[in-house]
Amino acid sequence: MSDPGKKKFVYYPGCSSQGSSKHLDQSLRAIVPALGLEMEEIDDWNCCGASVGNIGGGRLATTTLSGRNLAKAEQQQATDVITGCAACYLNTHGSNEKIKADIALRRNVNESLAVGDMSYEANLQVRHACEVIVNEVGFDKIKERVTNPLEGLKVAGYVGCQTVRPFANTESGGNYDTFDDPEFLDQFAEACGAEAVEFDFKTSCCGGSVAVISPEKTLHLIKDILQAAEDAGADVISTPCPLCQTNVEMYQSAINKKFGTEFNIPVVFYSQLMAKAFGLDAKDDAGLHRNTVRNDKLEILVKDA
Amino acid sequence: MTASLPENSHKYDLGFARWVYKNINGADKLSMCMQCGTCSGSCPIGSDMDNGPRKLFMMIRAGMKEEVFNSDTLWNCTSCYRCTVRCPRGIPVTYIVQGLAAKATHLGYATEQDAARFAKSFWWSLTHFGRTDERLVTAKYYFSFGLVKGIKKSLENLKIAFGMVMKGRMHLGPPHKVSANKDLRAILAKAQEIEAREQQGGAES
Amino acid sequence: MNQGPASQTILVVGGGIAGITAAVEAAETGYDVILLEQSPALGGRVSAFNRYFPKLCHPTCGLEINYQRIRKNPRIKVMTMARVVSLSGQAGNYSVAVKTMPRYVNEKCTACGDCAKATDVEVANDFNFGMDKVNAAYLPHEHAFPPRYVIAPEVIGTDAAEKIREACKYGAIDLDDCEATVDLKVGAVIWATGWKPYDASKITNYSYNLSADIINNLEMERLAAHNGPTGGKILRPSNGEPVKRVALIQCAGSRDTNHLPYCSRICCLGSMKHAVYVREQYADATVDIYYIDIRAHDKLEAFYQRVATDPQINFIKSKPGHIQVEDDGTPVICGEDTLSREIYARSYDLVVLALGMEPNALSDTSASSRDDYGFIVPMPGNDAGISSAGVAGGPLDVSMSVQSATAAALSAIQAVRTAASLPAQGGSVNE
Amino acid sequence: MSDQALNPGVYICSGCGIGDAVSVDALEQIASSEYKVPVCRQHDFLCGDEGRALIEADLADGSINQPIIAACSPRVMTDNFTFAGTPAIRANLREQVAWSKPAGEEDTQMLADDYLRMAITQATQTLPTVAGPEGDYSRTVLVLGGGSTGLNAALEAARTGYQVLLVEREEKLGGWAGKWSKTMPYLPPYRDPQPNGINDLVAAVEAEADITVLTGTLVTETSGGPGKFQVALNSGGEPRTEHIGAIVVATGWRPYDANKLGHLGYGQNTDVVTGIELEELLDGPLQRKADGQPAKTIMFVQCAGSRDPDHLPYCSSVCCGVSIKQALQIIELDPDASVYILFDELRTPGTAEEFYRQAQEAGVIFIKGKVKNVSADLGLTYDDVLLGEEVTLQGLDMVVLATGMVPNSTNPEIEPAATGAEQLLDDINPNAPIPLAIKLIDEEAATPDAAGPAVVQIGQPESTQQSQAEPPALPGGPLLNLQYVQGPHIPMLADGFSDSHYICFPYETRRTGIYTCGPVRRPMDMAEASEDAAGAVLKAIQSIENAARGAAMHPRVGDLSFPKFGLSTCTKCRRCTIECPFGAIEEDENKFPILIESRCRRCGTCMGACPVRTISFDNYSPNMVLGMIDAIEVPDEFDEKPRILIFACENDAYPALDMAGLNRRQYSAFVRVIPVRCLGSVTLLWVSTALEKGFDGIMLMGCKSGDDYQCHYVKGSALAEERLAKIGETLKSLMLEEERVTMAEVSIADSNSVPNVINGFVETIDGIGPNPFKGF
Repeated sequence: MSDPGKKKFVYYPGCSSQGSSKHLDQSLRAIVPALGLEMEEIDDWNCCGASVGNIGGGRLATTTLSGRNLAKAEQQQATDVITGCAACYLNTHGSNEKIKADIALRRNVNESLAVGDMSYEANLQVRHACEVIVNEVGFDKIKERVTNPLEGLKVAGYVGCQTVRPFANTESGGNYDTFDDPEFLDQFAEACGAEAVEFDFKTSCCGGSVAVISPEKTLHLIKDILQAAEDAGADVISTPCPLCQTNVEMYQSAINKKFGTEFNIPVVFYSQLMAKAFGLDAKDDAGLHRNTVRNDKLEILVKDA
Repeated sequence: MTASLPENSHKYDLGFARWVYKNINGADKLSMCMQCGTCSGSCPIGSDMDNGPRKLFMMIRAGMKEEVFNSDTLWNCTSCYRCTVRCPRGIPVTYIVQGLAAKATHLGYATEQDAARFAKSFWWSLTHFGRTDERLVTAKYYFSFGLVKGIKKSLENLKIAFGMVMKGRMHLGPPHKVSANKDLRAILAKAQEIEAREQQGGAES
Repeated sequence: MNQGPASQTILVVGGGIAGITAAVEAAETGYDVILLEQSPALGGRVSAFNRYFPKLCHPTCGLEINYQRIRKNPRIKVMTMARVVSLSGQAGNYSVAVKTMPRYVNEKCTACGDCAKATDVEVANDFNFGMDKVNAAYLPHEHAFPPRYVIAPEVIGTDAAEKIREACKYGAIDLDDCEATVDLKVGAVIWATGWKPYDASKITNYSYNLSADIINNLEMERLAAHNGPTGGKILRPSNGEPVKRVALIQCAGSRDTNHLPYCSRICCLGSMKHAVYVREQYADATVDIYYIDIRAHDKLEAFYQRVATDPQINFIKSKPGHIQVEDDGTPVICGEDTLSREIYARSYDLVVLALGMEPNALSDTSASSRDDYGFIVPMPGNDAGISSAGVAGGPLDVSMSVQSATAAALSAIQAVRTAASLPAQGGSVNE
Repeated sequence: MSDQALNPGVYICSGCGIGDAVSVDALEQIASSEYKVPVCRQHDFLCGDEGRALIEADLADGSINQPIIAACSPRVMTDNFTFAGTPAIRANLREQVAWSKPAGEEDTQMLADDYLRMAITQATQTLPTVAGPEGDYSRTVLVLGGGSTGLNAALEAARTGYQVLLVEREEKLGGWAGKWSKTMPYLPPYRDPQPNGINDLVAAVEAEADITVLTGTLVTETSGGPGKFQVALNSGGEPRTEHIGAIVVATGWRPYDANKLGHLGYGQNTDVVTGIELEELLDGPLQRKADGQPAKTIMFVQCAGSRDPDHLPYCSSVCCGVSIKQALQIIELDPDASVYILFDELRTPGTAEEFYRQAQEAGVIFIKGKVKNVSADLGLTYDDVLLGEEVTLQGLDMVVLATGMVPNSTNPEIEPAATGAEQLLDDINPNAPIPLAIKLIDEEAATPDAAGPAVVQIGQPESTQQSQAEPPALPGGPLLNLQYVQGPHIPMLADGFSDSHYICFPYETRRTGIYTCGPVRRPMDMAEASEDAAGAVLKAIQSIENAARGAAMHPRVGDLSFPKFGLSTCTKCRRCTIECPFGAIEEDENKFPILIESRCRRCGTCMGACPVRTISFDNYSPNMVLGMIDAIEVPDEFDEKPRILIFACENDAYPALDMAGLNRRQYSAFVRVIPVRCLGSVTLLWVSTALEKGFDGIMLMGCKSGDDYQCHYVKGSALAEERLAKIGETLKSLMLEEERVTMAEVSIADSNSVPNVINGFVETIDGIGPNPFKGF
């Protein structure tokens, strides 16, 4: 494990940080320093293009979106770009690796950036917050930091797709876990003193952007995830992914309507749980007041300190 | 920005396949497909797809251009990347499917596809503000179906939207902007220009 | 020509079917052989197979013949629980350091079994891949050669060990037995180090670790074998019930750039054999074989053609995406049938992963050139005294391994003859 | 020591529970008083140093010369109980008495007593074996076939220090490879076609002093045996005879006749070519044969003739790799050519998978489907199974048929021989059906005529008959024209490939000293064939060395005994000649059998075949076994102690019985087991004598017979079955029930079930009641 002191982490919050996933942004900004890592935000960052940017604007334009953010980060003397959003990671990391590997692409990106007097030298690492926490911090450090263990809380660790696929098990992705059966999220929960329940749907898909565009096609996917969590006796579902968090949380009522179920399982970010376990403020740091689906277990979390 | 497509004279005329290999991100690996079915079998909504990636790839080899670009498989990808990480031949299936969807849009296929509409609204927000305003993107997407449908759709999701607003997770007021917004738009325009230029060249060669 | 007189002894490393064959063929041609095996008994992988394709005959049958050949041939010296730690020199003059592991039972053992009666301490049964247990003092299996007991290291130092020692009337128990290193001088070396199954837990989407009813092809051999954990009855490991629906998944690891890029050659035929095992025991069972291409090369096609006529054995051209495990442990195979375009999710009583073959690692001093996968390959200019036999040189079936072992014996003989500059055999002999 | 009088000594071990199960003193009594054996000793650890020292001392001071060990099974401790190179006679009191019968019971003691009696009798009937090789043994290896396989064989033999005679029917060495340039890669990175190196190989052979090359030469006659083959040759019209030690046959293959593939357009359009024909077109960018225009779109059709019951039932194995190689060569010469490979199952086993990937990277399009036909204008119609539609491809410039391999197990260029052609037709059939689970009657409801349990079989007997009716190998002239009573051909299997016990012992054939390799044995590529050549050469050399020592080849390696014929009583019935699995017995001018010793594998099938027990080995003979049978005490019927005699194959059934004992599985103490070299060596005389002596039942235990035979002497158990079928009459004439004599298929893996087989038979016999001949 290399010394974080040598690294300068620049933070890319992504668009959802200003909307649906404020609580991810909030909690990350709280726990990352608490875990002993410095990070500063990329100045005037732009959207990464998400999963449909390619369709909307084409491949080079989408790559260039990341190119611009990376160029900015380079200007801030970053060594590593860190992001908590799966889609942002996917695009920014993916683009970064392609720009590194493909000279022609790099030339084109820089030709485009030149219009804004920018260029990217392609010497940054783009890393997912979870990978950084696993590889740079480690589970023991998390345990050490816990002052308010989340005893008795049963957590279903729902990793989702893009946090681990296609990069988690690759060299450039930091080789920090497997594609189908990742354990880091459960280990996070355990480190926080909670109980990680046996949950086989860790990496099954919530429907991603298709869930936003045509929910009717994907509600059953989310239903299966909720069902598995309920069967496992989970109090809350924990996830690292903004879109997963929104989809699994927001569609519960629609699912209950369509399938006659009665799901009411809060979906929180792992970082919210960590913030709480680190004894930070439930509202200002953990942002636990922002979760729409609530049960008493969640309320207990919010209250006790 | 449409790269000219080769016309294929007969089944398995490789003109189209070679065009795809060249013009779709990751498709240079497509020739490695051995039709094992792992991709389609791993897809979370594979049963909703008319062809699924595996058969789509065979159709590309067979030069079935129209069928490929009109296939709903392009629009049902949830980007879960299971196919990509499991492909025994290392083919970036997700990228190729998305690339094909992008091409289909630019080539004027599938204008009625929900995902195409959404992508359009998304890109609109992006090029206007440099960031995605979930509220505006969704609204624009809904209304792309026409006023009536739009209102209907937004009402369907009013409950969700309201919940978000209450929890301060839907931004109200003027959208967040990239300050160097103009530059960004110019940069993107340039990028699209370059891409168009290269594909024209690509198609000729 | 080089230091010391050339040795005409041939060292065969690995006592599986390839090593055994190389050893007996060389010895029966008139050369001295040392046969090295790292486990307590010869026979290697095939001794744990129930039967061979395509004849469905028992490996022990051929092994019995080979063991008799070894018993009767004074030219062959067998060393078990031994492996090569270093090798140096050149054809005619290799010095090989061999490390021997303690068996705690010496050559006085008569296999009478009194030691096993002395304790009820049990350990995992390696021969059955841990699917059952054996007494801490055990004979590796009923056909073990040499037929000599082993004491599990786990009990050494416990009073169980003492009881075992006291129980032996023949002074065959040696609890002070320990690791030792022997130096051998040999003229040629044949690597017959064989293979291991690919690690199923690396194929996370096939959930090998998540259900007792998902087993691998080697475990299936034990399950079907009369001296296996179930006495030869193919039963669900989870609940001991008979099986009705069985799935055999090909290319579990093989032909996959995420795992083993090459084809392991034997799995298709092995699985067809497994299908026959099931159908021989269950008139009403159905077997689904999931495959990419059925690779029944050369004459073995006939076996495929025969198996394919069984209406209850289905060949499904599909590499499954993943296996879901239901709460009761039932495996559900999910994938696409590439011929019908059906997206299926089918539950089974038993799923067998046809794991590919991975070459066993060699000590770096093996003085052999290996390809990216670890198979020993005859690169031009290789040391003439070193050769490989069987799967150490590539994924082969038994017949081909025997073929390559016989060829390896010849090249070893050539090497020692050349090194010792023996005269050409005359055109004729008068005796 | 052969002239020395037999001087046995009995050594009884009381260890391993034997002493607890039976009275060793009683046994000693039998030896000393009943049989008057002068030296008789007991020990509680006979296989230990001290125990063996006893025996060695007695041998040393000459007080004995034939030790009889009454202890464990002859299968174990063989080395401990081998003295002066000769394994001692053994009585199996451990595995088959102490470990499988209740201790201290009368029946157990009687069993042990009988086994000791049998062993002593066996000893008195055993003569020391002496090697009997006489005359001039050749060490020259004849290699037949000058293609890549044969060239490698010749070189390997020469490099091992043996003289080689390489015979090729064509004027030029090199075979198919000589006409071509490249081969599939067999070295890392397994990616690109490699030069096949055939010219260097030919040069190396021609430069080798120990190799004599005869091209344009045919073998006209072969007689003799290993070390003493007499091979007559016709070398360009001029006859010559050679003295040969062993023969390696590498006659290779020929392409399947494409004229039989009319439906694939062959012969209708000049641009439908075979893969063979394509090889000659690959020296430049591919051109259409019709008009010389560049061929831009080329379709390879796999399995053209192979894997097709109407043509070749087997997979020719190399075609996928060869088509990939040719596709890559075409693309290398013309990068924008469109090359397709239409396959049913793509077979690139092992590291050849890399070669497949290489072709995909190069842009070769692989299409899974079954071809229907190719029209005269090159319209190719097939089922595109992955698109799920029938496709007709137009605009092809060339269609390449990947035709299969036909083994040259005969020489199609010469006249079929008068005799022996039947070997091409009705030999062992690898396509025979596999028996499956026994279906219960109610499950058979579907089929009305279901009467009782029926063994279900899979595999198509009909199509099997077809492939038998017209075997893939066209009957031609014999390769070696063997002057064997059993015919001129090297035995071959029904699929046309030469005989080989093709799993454990691929080089075992029914013609000792003659080893086939390369595609005549099994479809294989050049790399595999060159390795196969080395293997065959090793066996050839082995047979030369063993012949010179007068020792047997596999599986009774080193056995110096051989069958001797008492011609005075021989009736010239020819059974031994016909039934010998190895064709080792010929006839002299008076039609008396003569043994070609170095062909003999010592199985004793001749002994079992002989109706007048005139054939015997020094250490295995009808009289020896009759003596052993006679030594067994048969109580009279009032004792209610039936006696059952079992003849058990020493390689499968006998080990299974030992392992049953090892697992302490109990079975009836009424049985007496005599291990036999092979059921083929069991003469009916033993059976009838035993019946006359009052044995109540007799069982033959041997391995599986038939097409998936497991007999190491090929047809031992099949022969025993045949002979046993004949005994029905004898039994009737003796007024005995047929059930008293039976045969059981017991494999070496039956250690769990063999006790039930035995106990079941004992019950049957109980049911029938005692043999009336008792006490006569």
